[in-house]
Parts: sequence; C-alpha cells; structure tokens
Amino acid sequence: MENLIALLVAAPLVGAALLLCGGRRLDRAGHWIGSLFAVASFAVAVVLFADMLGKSAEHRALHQHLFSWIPVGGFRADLAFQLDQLSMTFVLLITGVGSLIHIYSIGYMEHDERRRRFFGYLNLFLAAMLLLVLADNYLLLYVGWEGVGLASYLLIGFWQHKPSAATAAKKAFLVNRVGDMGLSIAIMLMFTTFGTFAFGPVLASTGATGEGRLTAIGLLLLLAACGKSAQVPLQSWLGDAMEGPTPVSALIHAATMVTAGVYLITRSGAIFNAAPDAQTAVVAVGAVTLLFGAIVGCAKDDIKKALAGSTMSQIGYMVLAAGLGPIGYAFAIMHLVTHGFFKAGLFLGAGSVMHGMNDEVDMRRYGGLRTHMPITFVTFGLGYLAIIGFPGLSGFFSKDKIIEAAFARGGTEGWVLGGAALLGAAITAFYMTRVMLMTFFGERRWDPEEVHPHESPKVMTIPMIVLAVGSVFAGGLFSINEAFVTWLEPVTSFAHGHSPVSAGAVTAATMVVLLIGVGIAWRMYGRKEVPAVAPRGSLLTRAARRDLLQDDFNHVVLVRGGEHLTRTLVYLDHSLVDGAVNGTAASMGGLSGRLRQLQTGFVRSYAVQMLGGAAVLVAATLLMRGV
Amino acid sequence: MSSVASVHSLWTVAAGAPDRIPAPRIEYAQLSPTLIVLGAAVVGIVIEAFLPRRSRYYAQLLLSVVSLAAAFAAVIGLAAGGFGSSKAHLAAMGAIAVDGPALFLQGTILLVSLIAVFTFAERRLDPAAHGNRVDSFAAQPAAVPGGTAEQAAVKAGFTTTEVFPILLFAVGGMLIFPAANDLLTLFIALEVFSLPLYILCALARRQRLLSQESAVKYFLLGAFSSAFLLFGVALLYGYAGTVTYAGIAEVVSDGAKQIDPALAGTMGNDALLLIGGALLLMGLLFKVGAVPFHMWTPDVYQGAPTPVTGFMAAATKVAAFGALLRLLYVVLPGMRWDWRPVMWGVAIITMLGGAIIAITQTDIKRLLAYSSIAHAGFILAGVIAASRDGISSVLFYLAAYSFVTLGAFAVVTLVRDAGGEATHLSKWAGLGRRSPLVAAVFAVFLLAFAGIPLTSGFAGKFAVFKAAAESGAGWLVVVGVISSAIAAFFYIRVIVLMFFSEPKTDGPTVAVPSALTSTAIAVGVAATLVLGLAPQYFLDLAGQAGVFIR
Amino acid sequence: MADLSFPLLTATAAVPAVGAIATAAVPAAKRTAAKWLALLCSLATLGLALVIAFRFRPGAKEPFQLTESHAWIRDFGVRYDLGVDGIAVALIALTALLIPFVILAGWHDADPLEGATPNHRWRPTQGFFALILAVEAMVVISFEATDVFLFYIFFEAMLIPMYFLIGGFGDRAGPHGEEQAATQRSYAAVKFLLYNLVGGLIMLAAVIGLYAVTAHQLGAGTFSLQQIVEARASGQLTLGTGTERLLFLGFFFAFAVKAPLWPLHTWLPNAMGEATSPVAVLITAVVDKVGTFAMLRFCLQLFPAASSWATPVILVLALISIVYGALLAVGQRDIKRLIAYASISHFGFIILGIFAMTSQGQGGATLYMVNHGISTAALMLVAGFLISRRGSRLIADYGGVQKVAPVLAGTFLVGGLATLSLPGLAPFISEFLVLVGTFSRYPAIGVIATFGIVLAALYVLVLYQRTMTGPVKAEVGGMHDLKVRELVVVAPLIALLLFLGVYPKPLTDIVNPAVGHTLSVVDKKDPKPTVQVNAVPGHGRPGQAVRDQDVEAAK
Amino acid sequence: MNPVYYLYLAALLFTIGAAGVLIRRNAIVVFMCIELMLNACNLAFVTFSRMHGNLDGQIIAFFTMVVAAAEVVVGLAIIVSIFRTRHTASVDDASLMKL
Repeated sequence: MENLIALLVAAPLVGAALLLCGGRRLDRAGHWIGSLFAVASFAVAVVLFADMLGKSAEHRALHQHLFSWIPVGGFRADLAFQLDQLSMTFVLLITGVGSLIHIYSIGYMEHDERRRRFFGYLNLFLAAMLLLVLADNYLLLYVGWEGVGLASYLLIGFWQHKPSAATAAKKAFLVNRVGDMGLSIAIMLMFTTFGTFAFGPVLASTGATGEGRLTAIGLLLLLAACGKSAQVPLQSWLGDAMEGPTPVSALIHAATMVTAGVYLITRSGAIFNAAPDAQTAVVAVGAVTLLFGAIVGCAKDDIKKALAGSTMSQIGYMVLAAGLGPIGYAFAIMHLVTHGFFKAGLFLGAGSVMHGMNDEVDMRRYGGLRTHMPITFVTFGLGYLAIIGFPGLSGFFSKDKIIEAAFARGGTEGWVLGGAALLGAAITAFYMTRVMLMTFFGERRWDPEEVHPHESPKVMTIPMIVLAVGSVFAGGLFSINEAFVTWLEPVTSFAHGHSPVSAGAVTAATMVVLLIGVGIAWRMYGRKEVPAVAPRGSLLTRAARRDLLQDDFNHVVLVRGGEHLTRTLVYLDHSLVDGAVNGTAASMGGLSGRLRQLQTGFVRSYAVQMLGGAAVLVAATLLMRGV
Repeated sequence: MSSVASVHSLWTVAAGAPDRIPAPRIEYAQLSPTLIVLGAAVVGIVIEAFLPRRSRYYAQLLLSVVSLAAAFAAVIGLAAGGFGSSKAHLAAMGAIAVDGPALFLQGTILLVSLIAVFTFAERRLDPAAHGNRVDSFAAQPAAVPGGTAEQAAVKAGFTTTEVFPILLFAVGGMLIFPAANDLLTLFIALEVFSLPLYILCALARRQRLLSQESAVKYFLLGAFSSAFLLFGVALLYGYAGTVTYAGIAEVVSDGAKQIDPALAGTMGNDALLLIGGALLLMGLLFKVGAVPFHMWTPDVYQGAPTPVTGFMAAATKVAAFGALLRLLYVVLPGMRWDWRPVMWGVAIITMLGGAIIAITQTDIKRLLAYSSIAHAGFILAGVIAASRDGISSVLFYLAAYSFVTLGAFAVVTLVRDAGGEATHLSKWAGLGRRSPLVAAVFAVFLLAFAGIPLTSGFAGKFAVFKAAAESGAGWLVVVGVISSAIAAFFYIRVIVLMFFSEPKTDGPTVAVPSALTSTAIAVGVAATLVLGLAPQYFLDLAGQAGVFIR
Repeated sequence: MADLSFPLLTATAAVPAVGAIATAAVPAAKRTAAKWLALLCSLATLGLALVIAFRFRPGAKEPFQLTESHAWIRDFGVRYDLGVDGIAVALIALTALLIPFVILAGWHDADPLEGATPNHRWRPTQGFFALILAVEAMVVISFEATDVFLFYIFFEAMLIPMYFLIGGFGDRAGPHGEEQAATQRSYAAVKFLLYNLVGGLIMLAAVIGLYAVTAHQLGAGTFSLQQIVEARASGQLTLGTGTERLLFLGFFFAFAVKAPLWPLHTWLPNAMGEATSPVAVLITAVVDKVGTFAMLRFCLQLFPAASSWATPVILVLALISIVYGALLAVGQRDIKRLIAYASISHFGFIILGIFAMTSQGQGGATLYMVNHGISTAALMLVAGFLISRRGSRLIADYGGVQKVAPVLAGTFLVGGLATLSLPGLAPFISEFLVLVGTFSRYPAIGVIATFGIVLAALYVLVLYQRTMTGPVKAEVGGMHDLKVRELVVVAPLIALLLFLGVYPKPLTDIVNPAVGHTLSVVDKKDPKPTVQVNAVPGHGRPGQAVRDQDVEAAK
Repeated sequence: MNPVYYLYLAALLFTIGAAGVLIRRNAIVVFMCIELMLNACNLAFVTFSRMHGNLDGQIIAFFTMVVAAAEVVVGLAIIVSIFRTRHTASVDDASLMKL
C-alpha cells in the first residue's frame, strides 16, 4: 500500500511536466490532461483512505522511503513520505477540492489562450502541496513549502501583462520568503539540537532538551506559519493575491495553501506543547488576525478582497485553536476542512458572478443578481450560512468548538481569547451578510446595456454544488460522536478542555452575536439603498479599506528605506571601495609624473645627481661601519 | 724612512739581476675567446682600410659572425674542458680569471652579440636610398646632418661598415670585464667596451641630432663615472697596496701573511677601504643603470640606433653585473656587513624608481629603458643574497633577460613610419589589428618582462627572489613583488594599446624584415619560452657555474 | 606506478590546450571550421573528464588519485605532480561540462561586424575560441595540480587569455556606441588583470617564503602539497605562528581577489558587465572557482592553524559579501552587473561554508561551486540571448518579453529561481548545507546569512518582473523566441539543475571523503548535537531520546 | 716630507675636476675637468705606490694616461661632430631628450 503514496505526488507532477514542456501541440487537450491527473491523484487518495479506515488506529500511519536525498556527514535528509491521519485529511482535501477546481477552471479559463500553462501551474501546485503534507521530515516539507510558494507566485501573476498582477505575485513570494527564513532557521536549530529533523525522532525527543530551544524553534515555526497563512504581521500579501484568477484564489488562497501554517503548527504539536511561551505567541497571533481580517473584510467593496479578509480571519481561528494545544488541534483541522469547503465554494461563486458580470469585482456595481444566476445564488448562500456558523451547517460545529476551546484556555487569557473569538464571529456575520446583500439582493446597480448577467455553464456550477453540499454536511458528519477528533487523536493527541462557561452558554452566546452581526448588516445594507460609489466612511472604515494602514507602513519603512539603502550602497561601492583602488593607481601616476621631472635632459643635472648618489653611497658605507 | 729604503732597494734589485724578473706567462688557449674577438676586430679595421666599399659589408658581416661563433665555440670548449669547475684558475699572471661565472657570462655575451650583429646588419627595413639598401647607421657620421656632404654620401651609397669592428672591440672589452681579476684590468676592460659604445651611439641614420646628443651624454657621464671608479681603485690600492682581487680580499679579511710597516700605515685605515669600495661600486652601478646612477639610461636608449640600444641593454648589463658579482663576492666578502645594507637600499630604490617612473612614459624605447632599470633592481636582489644560489640565480636571470631585451628592441626596429622608427606609444595603437603576429611576439616579450609564468622572465624573477628570501631578505622580496606589480601596469598598457584600441589611419607600417632580424626575434622568442617552460637545464648550467675562483 | 598508466589528467588538460593551438591556426576564411573544431575539442575534454569521474574511487584511502609525478624544475623544488580528490573531480567535471555550452552560446559573438573591412591577418573568431580552450586547459590543470608551484603558475597564466577575452570581445554596440564600449572593455580588462595580478604577485611572495621555509627545515625545498602536509603532521616541518600567518595571508589574498571576496570584488561587475555573456560565464562559473577551490585545498591544508586563526575575520567578510552583494544587485540597472553582484553574494556563501569548518559547510561549499556554476551559466547565457536580441543591457529597456518570447522568459525564470536557490533545484541543497554547516558552529552568523535568501528572492524577482512582465515594450515587440542552438544550450543546464536538485547523491558521494580528509588535516570535528537521538532511519515511529550526560554515564 | 700631503692634493684636484664638470657648460671644458679628475687619480696612484714601495701604482698611472688619451680621441670626435651640427659646444643645448 505505502508504495502508492509516491503516486499521489507523482501524478500531478507528471501532469505539470507534460503541460509545461509539452509546447503548443498540447494546447487543445491541456485542460483535460491537467484535470485528469488531478482526479487520478484524488482516486489514489481515496484508495489509501479506504485502506487506512480498514486498519486499527495505531497502525494507520504508512511510511515510504524512496532514497537518501542529501547525505553529508551527520546530516542526512531522506526523500521519504509519511501518511498518517493528519496527512490523509489534507490529502483528501487537497486532491478533492483541487480536482473540483480543475474542472471548474475548464470553464472559467475557457477564453484564455494560455490555459494549458494555467493547468500546468495548477498541477504543479497540487504536487507541491501534497509533498508538503506527505513529507516525513522538515526539510522535505520545506521543499513543498516553497514549492507551493512558487506555484502561488506563478498563478497570482498569471496575467503577467497586468503590472498589478506581477507586483502582487512578487509581493506574495517575498513575504513568504520572510516566513520561509523562519522555517529554515528552525530546521537548522533542530539539526543542531537533535542531529536530525525527521518528524519521528524530533517530535519524540522534545522532552530531552531545554525549553528555551523549543521556544525558539516554536517561534520560528510560527514565523513560517504567519508567512504562509497570511497571519499578522505577514498578512499583507493575501489581499493583493486576489489579482490571480478566481479558481486560484479558491484553491490556493482559501482552501489549501494558506492553511499550510495550521498544518505546520499542528504537525509540530509536540514542540509547542513543550513550549508554553511559543503557544501563547501562537494564540495571540491567531486572535489578532481573526479580528484584523474580519475588520478588513467589512470595508472592502471588491468581492474577492472581502472574501480574502474573511479567509485571513478564519485562518486566525484555526491558528488560535492550534495554539491552544491538545484541546484545540483537532478543531483547528476540522475548521480547516470545513472552511476548505465553504470558502472554496464562496470563491467559486464569486468567480461565477464575475464570469457573468464581465469580470466586474466591485460589489457596488452588483445587486439583485439572485434572479439572474440562481444556482450561484443558492450555492453561495449555503456557503454564506456555513461560514457565519448558522446552526446545523459545517461552520457552526467547527467554529463553535474553537470558541469553546478558547474559553477553556482558562484564566483571563481564556476570557480574552473567547471574547475575541466571539467578537470575530459577530463581525464575520456582519461582513458576510454585507457581501450577500450587496451581491444578490437590493436594486441592480449595473447597466443592462453593458453587462448581461447569466448563469455559468455546468462545468462550473457542478463543482460549486458539490462544494455547497460539503459545506452543509461536513461539519455535522465530523461531529457525530466526535468522529473527526477520534480519527486525528493518534497524531495530534486530544484533551477535553474544561471551559469556565458551559458549552451550551457558548453556543447561545455565539447565536446572539451572530444575530447582532446579521442585524446590523441588514440595517445598513438591506434596508437602505447601497450607493454605487463608496461613501467616505468613518476613519476606521477608511483605514480598513487600506488594510488598516499596515501596507502603507510596509511601503514607507521597508520599500522606501530599502531603496535608499541600496542607492547609498551603490554609490559607496563606486566611490569608496572602487575609489580607494583607483585612487592608489592615480597617486602612483602622480608620483611617477613628479619623479619624471628629475630627468631634466641636462647632462650637468645628471652629473649632480650622480655625485649626490655617490656621496650618499659613501656616507652610508661609512655609517655602516660607524667610522 | 723605511719606505725610502725599500724604494731604493727596488732600484738596486732592478739594476742587480734583471734575469730575476719573471717573464710573463700568457695562457693563450684559455684567453682564446677574447683574443679571437679582438683579433677579428683588428682584422676588421684592416678590411675597412683595404677592401673596396662594395664588398666590405659582406666581408665584415662574415668576419664578425665567424669570429663570434668561433669565440663561443672556444668558450664551450673551455667549459667542456672543465675550466668552468675543476680546472678553474687564474690566467695571464692572475689578471684574468677563467672560472664558471666568467665562462657562463662570456658565453652569454657572445651569443647576444652574435644576434646583435644580425640586427646591426639588417638592410631591409629602411627604404632603399638611390637604389642602395641601407642599414640603420649613418652613411657618413662625420658629415653634418642634412648637409650636402651627407646627401652626397647617401647618393654614393656609403654605409658605415666600421660598426662591425667597433662592435667587436666592445665585445672584447665585455668579455674581459666580468673575468677581470684585478682592478687595473677591470678599469681597462671598462674603457675598452665603453669607448666603442659611445661611438656606436652617435651613428644613427635617422634623427641624428638625438643620436649625437645621446652619444655626448653617454660619453660625458660615462667618463665622469669611470673617473670615480678609478679614484676608488686608487684608494683601494692605497689601502691594500695591491690591486689584485685576492690580495685585497686577503687584506680586507686581515689575512695578510706578513704586514710590512709601510702597509700597516694605510691598512688600518678603513676609511680608504670603505670610500674606495663605495666609489668602485658606484662606477659599476652606473654601468648596470641602478638608481641613482641611471639618468643616462633613458636618454641614451632613446637616442642610440635601436640595434645598438638592444646590444647595450643586453650585453652591457651582463658584463657589468658579472664584474659587480666578482667584486662583491671575491674582493669584498670580508666586508659583506658593510655593503649589504647599502645594496639593499640601492636595490629597493632601483626597483621602485624604475617601475614608478616608467608608468608615465610615452616613448617605447624610454619605456624599455626604465623597465631595464627596474630589472637591474631585481637582479641586485639576487646579488645581495651573497650565496651560491645568489650567483647562479643572477647568472640565469642575466641570460634570460638579455635575450628578451634583444628581441624586444629588434621588434621595435620593425615598426616604422616616414620619420624612421615610430617609437611614440600613440603610434602603436591598434598594431595588433594591423599585424597580429608582430604584436603577439612583442606581447610575449612584454609578458616576459612582467614576469608572467611560463616565460623566462618568471623563472628568472623566481630564481633571484628565492635566493634573496633564503638569505633572509624576505622584505626585499616583498618590495620586489610590489614593484613588479607596478611594472606590470605599464607593460599591460602597451598590450592594451596594441590590441584593444582602434588602429590610427596614419599609423605606422610594419616593415617585413630580412632573415637576419627575423632570426634575432625568433631566437628571442624561443629563448623566452624555453627558459620559461623547461629552465632546469639552464639552471643546472648556472648552478655549476656558480663558483668564483680566487 | 602512476607513471606507467595512461596519463589521464595530463590528457584532460592537453586536449583543450592542443585544441586551442589548432583552432588559432585555422585560416581566416574558415571561421565556421574553427568553431566546430573548438566545440569538438571541448566535447572530447568532457569525455575525458567523465572518464576521470568514473575511474575515481570515492572510497579509496589515499587523498589523491590518478596521480602523475614527474621531475620538472629541480632547482625550485618543483615537480609536475597531478592528482585529484573528490572536490577536484567535481570541479573538473563542471569545467569540462560548461565549456561546450559556453562555446555554443558564443557561436556568433566573435563574428566580424557586418561591413567590416576584411583583413586576412586579423582572425578574431579563431582567437576567441582558441582563448576559451586555453582558459579551459589552464583551469583544468590548476584543479589537478598537487604541487603548489605548478598550481601557482597556471593560476597566474590563466589571467592572460581571460584578459584578452574580456578586453577583446564584448557585446555589440553598448548603450553609448562602439567607441565607448571599447574603452569600457579595455578598462574592465585592465582592472581584471591588475587586481588578479597584484593578488597573484603577493601570493608569489608567500610561495617563495614557503620554499624558503621548507628548504630551511627539510633540507631541500619542496612544493608538494602531500609532502608538506605529511611533514607538518610528523613534526619535521614546523612553522612559526607569525610565519604561518603571513604565508596564509599571502595565499588567501590572491584567492580572495579571485573569488572575489568583499572588498576586493569591484573588478567582477566591470568584467562581467563588459564581457560577452559566455565569457562572463567563463569568469564567474569557471575561473573564479579556482579561487575558492584553492582556499579549500591550499589555504586550509597548508596552514591549518593560521586558517582557524583567520576564520572569524573571513567569516565576517563573507557575511558582508553575502548581504552587500545582494543589496547592490537589487540596486543595479544593468542586467549583467546585477548577475555579477548576485555572484558576489553567492561567493560569500561559498567562502562562508569553507571556513565554517564543518563537513556540511565544506561539502555544501563544494556543491555550491558546482551548482552556482550551472545556475549562473543558465541565467547569464539566457540573459545574453536576451541582450543580443535587443542590443541593450539596461533593465529599463525591456518589458513584457514574456508575451513575445515565452520560452526565453521561462528559461530565464528557471535560471532566476535557481539563483534564489529554490528547493527542488540544485543550488538549494548547497546553500542550505552551507547555512546548516555555518549555523551549527556559529549560530549568529548562520542566522544573518539566512537573510541572504530573502534578498536573493528580491533581486531575482525584481529583475524578472521588470524585464519579462508588464505591457510589451515597443522595441521588444518584434523579438523572436529562443532558436534551436540556444535551446540546446539552455535545456541541458536546466535539466541538470533539476536532477542535481532531486538526486545530488552522485556528487555528494564523490565530495564527502575529500571534505572529510580536509577537515582531518585542519583537525576539526563537527559539533555534536546537544541531544543524542538514536534516529530510527527515516521512520515515522518515535525514537526515544537520552540526555547527553546519560550517554556519558553509559560509557 | 710626508707623502700624505700628495694624497690631499690629489683629493683636492679630483674635487676641483668634479666641480668643474658640474659647473662648466662648454663640453670641451667639462671634458678637460674629467681629464683633471683622471690625473688626480694618477697622482694618488703614484703617491700610494711610493708609500707602499711597490711599482703597481706607477704602472697603473701609465695605463691611465693611455686610457685618457683614448678617451680624448673618442670624446673629441663626438664633441666636434655635435659642434658641427649645432654650432655650439654647450652641453646644456643638448637637451632634446628629457622626462
């Protein structure tokens, strides 16, 4: 069985190679090839999953060792895979959602002459992402980690002729690199501490080393997670990433890649459990981000950017949960999966809306679309209900558990985190309702002469429907006598949190804040007419539109500062480092010119100098003897 | 009082038994190289006197080549006869040493001169005047430049074939110089090879004003320095009471058997020794062109006819350094601790001075002159080593250097424009484009000068620096290395000029030489590469030759 | 014994040398023939290099294999000693591998300009390819030399052909016309030569010093690396601390200029900027490697004590090179200068790895030499193709190339990604090893060096964005995509980058023993991990951990 | 009378000669000064010969005279030819080559 694991990665990789090197002759079949390999990978995943279910919990972890990758001295990295319940969950999510989005893209990218390349990139992404979750050591994980970064770079900048797209792609890659720095240093630290960086030994030996090192490793891993999962302070790239085609946003920047950080933290649970300070940092980041993203989400008029804010915020929930330790890991992953469904669904919905609206993204130019694109409306609506945590839908189960766990952290910390989570829930309800209302309800704010909204073709709607189904039932399914938790427990270890407030109270509170959020949104956007041009808005609103000025900060401090620094260095390199050498040469020349003057051309001056020389010679000789 | 008596006894002895004066013994066989050359020179004069003008050129050429070749053969014979090592001894009643260094240097000088004769005899480069081929020497040196007499001479197709015997005389002197074993012989040899050179300098066909000026400068300064040298000789004689190297050395190292009271008076007086030694050194340093006695070098090199310059630059240096070595190693080893520091200073300022001043030169011949000064400095570093390695390394360096120099100047004769040789650097721009072969050859010589590996220049430089370092002169080596870095700069400048700059439209033409100059250049290149790639054989030679007889 | 067998190493150097002479001798009219001749010679060399790689037995005890030894200049204690260790084999293979691509890429670089007056004497094309082969020969032999003097000679002599390559051939008509370009070229060439010559001459002083020392203590002066190392090990030869340090500095200076290490780097941007891109590749990918290689082989092995004495300073300088080079790369307007500064940054990594004195560091540094060679070659050659199309080196003159020439852009991107050492491509492995190796001994330095990977991403992506993406510039519009010849050049390099990125084992197997030997000579051991883990080989199951002191107690 | 005085005289003459070389412009005079220096050397030789009571010094003196004569021949030839070219015997005018 374990020999199939490599197949998971290989299939999309082969697809990518074919499509990217195949050249124009594959243009017509390109998208089918791409989807085929994606589906194939999904099929393999299902097979493996079935096999895994057949085994008892302890013996589910599979392992495949291909070959020794980098053996240098004591440093040995293997190309080996590890498929346990955690990886399995991700594999299913990635390949499943991935396949759906491949299919969706067939329709969405129909009119793009570079469609073949697009599917090549998508396959490349799948391969990298699978490598990330299947690696059995941190270095291999790092390969996948940067691989998905590359894929995301290529896909964000897919429409390279748009400078904005190219810039966004670059920004995404650079910000991620900052995170990657953390990961690589963490790996070095593991190597110097444990002499290895394979999951097994490292995670098993955490007890043997001091807490200081573990905290350091934990914080470095957190930095990596922040980069990849767009957590504060490295969140700035996600909004711009929406420059990419919508399927990309759905797959990479909602369902899978951005959740890699959560995977990393959960996978490294043992380290964090042994380093409470690191955990505190994690929950702090999570709490801050979930609010940050939510607030930003409220102010955006660009439907994709609004969803991006929401993604940020939802991942904040997951990180928060992951930071809570054994009481949270399982729920983090669970929310991750459900989120994968409904957020992907929402994005695909948004894509389908744009598809029908000539790629218009400004929600202020939408309105009253529910009649024109019913399927999109329904699927989007279900996704909406799921995300705000409407009772019975997936979001409800996963998010509710996280809030509960947050309180369960105990002490003031618990209250603060719980409060934040609740507040987040309220804001989520608000901005999602806002999106819903502005898009599908109210009067139309678009010109029927120019745009003719229409429902998308089947190849696009079917994936949306599937995802909608997922976002409705997944949560409930998982929660049937804690199926999901028990499934993950061998890997992440689970502990019931003892929350100061009863589970029922938490649920009630969630319901209340949810209603408040929806209510406010209804008063602002349902009752009143939405202006086609954004009003100036309050200070907070304006700040939120600018991502709470965090981008401007980056621009002023990092970009400008960097430019000045490099310019100065270039100048110094020329004037100082180079100048020193040239100066020496020049001074040589000057000296030469001066000495030349001695050669006056007059015999008698020569004679004088000879006489002088003779005198010196004699004097020196005498001095030597001291006569 | 006693001195008077001794002088008186002198007379009585003289009067008493004349037969007691020993008849001088001359080992003709062992002096044969010198004798052959000088004899040939005399014959050359006779030829000038009696042969008709037409046939003189060929007769002279033949004579010089044959005689030089014969002399070289004689040197080889002597060396093979073991005179270089086991049977080394003093000939001509101790006046002339026949030993390793002497033979090695004589061999080098003879080869160099042989090649120099080829460049002297070159008659293809200058455009034929009135249907007669002309070489680079004035038709009628006595005539006023541009005057009617000169034009007549040119019309008549006169050529100064006297240059060959004159050259031979100079060579004769040079052969004696490094072998001279007493100060008198040293002085005479010096004059014997200097005077002909003065004349040769004045004989250029083109730019005769410069030529004459160089001659007069060379002459006056040369005479000036030789006066100092002679005074030094006098003082040393005064100190030691003898002029034979062995004798002086004995006195210097207080090894004199019986000290007669007259000697005791002066012998104690080190001032005589030191001043005399210093002046003697100065005379020799002048000949090798060491700073601060180098002033004549650039002017003379520039003004003299290029073949002569090449000959001077190569042969004079060899001879002078030979003499310097013998003086320092045979006569003054006892006072090593006095002259070594002084020579340190001289070597350093010579290396640096030559290299630095050369940077801003604009005339190729002056450039080479300054480079020769810098090289003198490098060789001095080897001289200072004061070890057997030092001797052999210097010998090797001299051999290597002289061929490179000769070749380089031979190439200079090829690059010509309306006014004769185009020696201004600006004229050399783009030479590599116009005639790559010549430029490449010249580049090889320049790289050898710069001491780039795989050329003889590098092997030589390494040898002398190695010797110096082993004798504890590490910092001298560092200075040498730095100055060769500086020197590299201007050699490279010339290469850049030749290859990387666009040729000028009114640029010079490269004359196609006859077999003579071609041979000279070819030999130069061959020597440069052979001594660079496989120097071991020659190092062995120099190594075996590295012992002076005293 | 070695003398009886076929002199493989000599042959490997001799083939290109002879080829150079032959190529130069081809008459002016037969330009194409010269090109093919050169290409064939370089391929033959590649063949021989592969034979070396296969004949080489990584496991063997003796440090050098395939040795040849002949007397050369007895008076100088110089022997013609050749021999290869793993590092040398890897680098020889790299050299032999790159030269054919260099020749192929420079196929038309030395063709006489259109409308130039035919000159039957002036044969630039023949010269160009002959010089490239000459450089190859000298580089190969300096990798093979186990005699310090022999190495030095070719280390120096190599400058001359390089000098002519830089000064004699450049991009057609730079921004300010041919005249200007010519002057800049000769300036760059002279700068290159003087910097390296000064370095070499200072090294010469040290070489002579070394001779003096050996001659003084061993009776006869010697330059044989092994002999000296053994003598030092057995205590026959003992250098005074001061002497050893002076000699070390003399050697290191030359290599640091060649490498180049900050602040001796300024010749590289000029040289790479002005030279044609194949020659630029020759400089940075092949010739400069001799410098870093020599640090590893000569500086460390001849002067272990002095090396570790100088390590702190050198590490700091290397660190400066890494950051400084990267930052200046970001600030460049000229594509080739940008790549040059990037190389400076990379050489910083190599030197860092060498002087980290850990097996990961030095193994990584060796891999880095190879990988950097390949990646820079890929990037620089593609850049050259780009420049040859537009006739400008300024980044600002490009834009939207990706639209008109997707393949060119794609290869350029891959080259760039290799330069920023993306995992999956070869450079990642070497860079990570260097970082790990450094980190395990000097954590702070390792961390700072890691910033380099962010900066690398910055300059590569900025370069790509400005040239390839965005709206198509008018001048770029008519640009045609890569031709077959150009694809033949680039594709194999990229394939190699991928292969070595996924399966570097063949390389590491060759290199590791050599690195081990070097470290043993320097007498350094890898730092132990703080926790002893009996790692279950590549297995997910937890292995139990024991504290260090328990291990001690167990003993 | 003490022969050392002759040495002093010789040194004096030599110095005068040297000074003359440096001071005088006319080539002929410069040349005469050099001859004076040589003669000073001769005086020194003879004196020392007397002091040491051997004949070497005197013999050398004769050689010196011969050499001096030879120098005159060559020197005058050169000086005369340059005079005929430039119509001046001033050494300072012969300064075309410099720097």
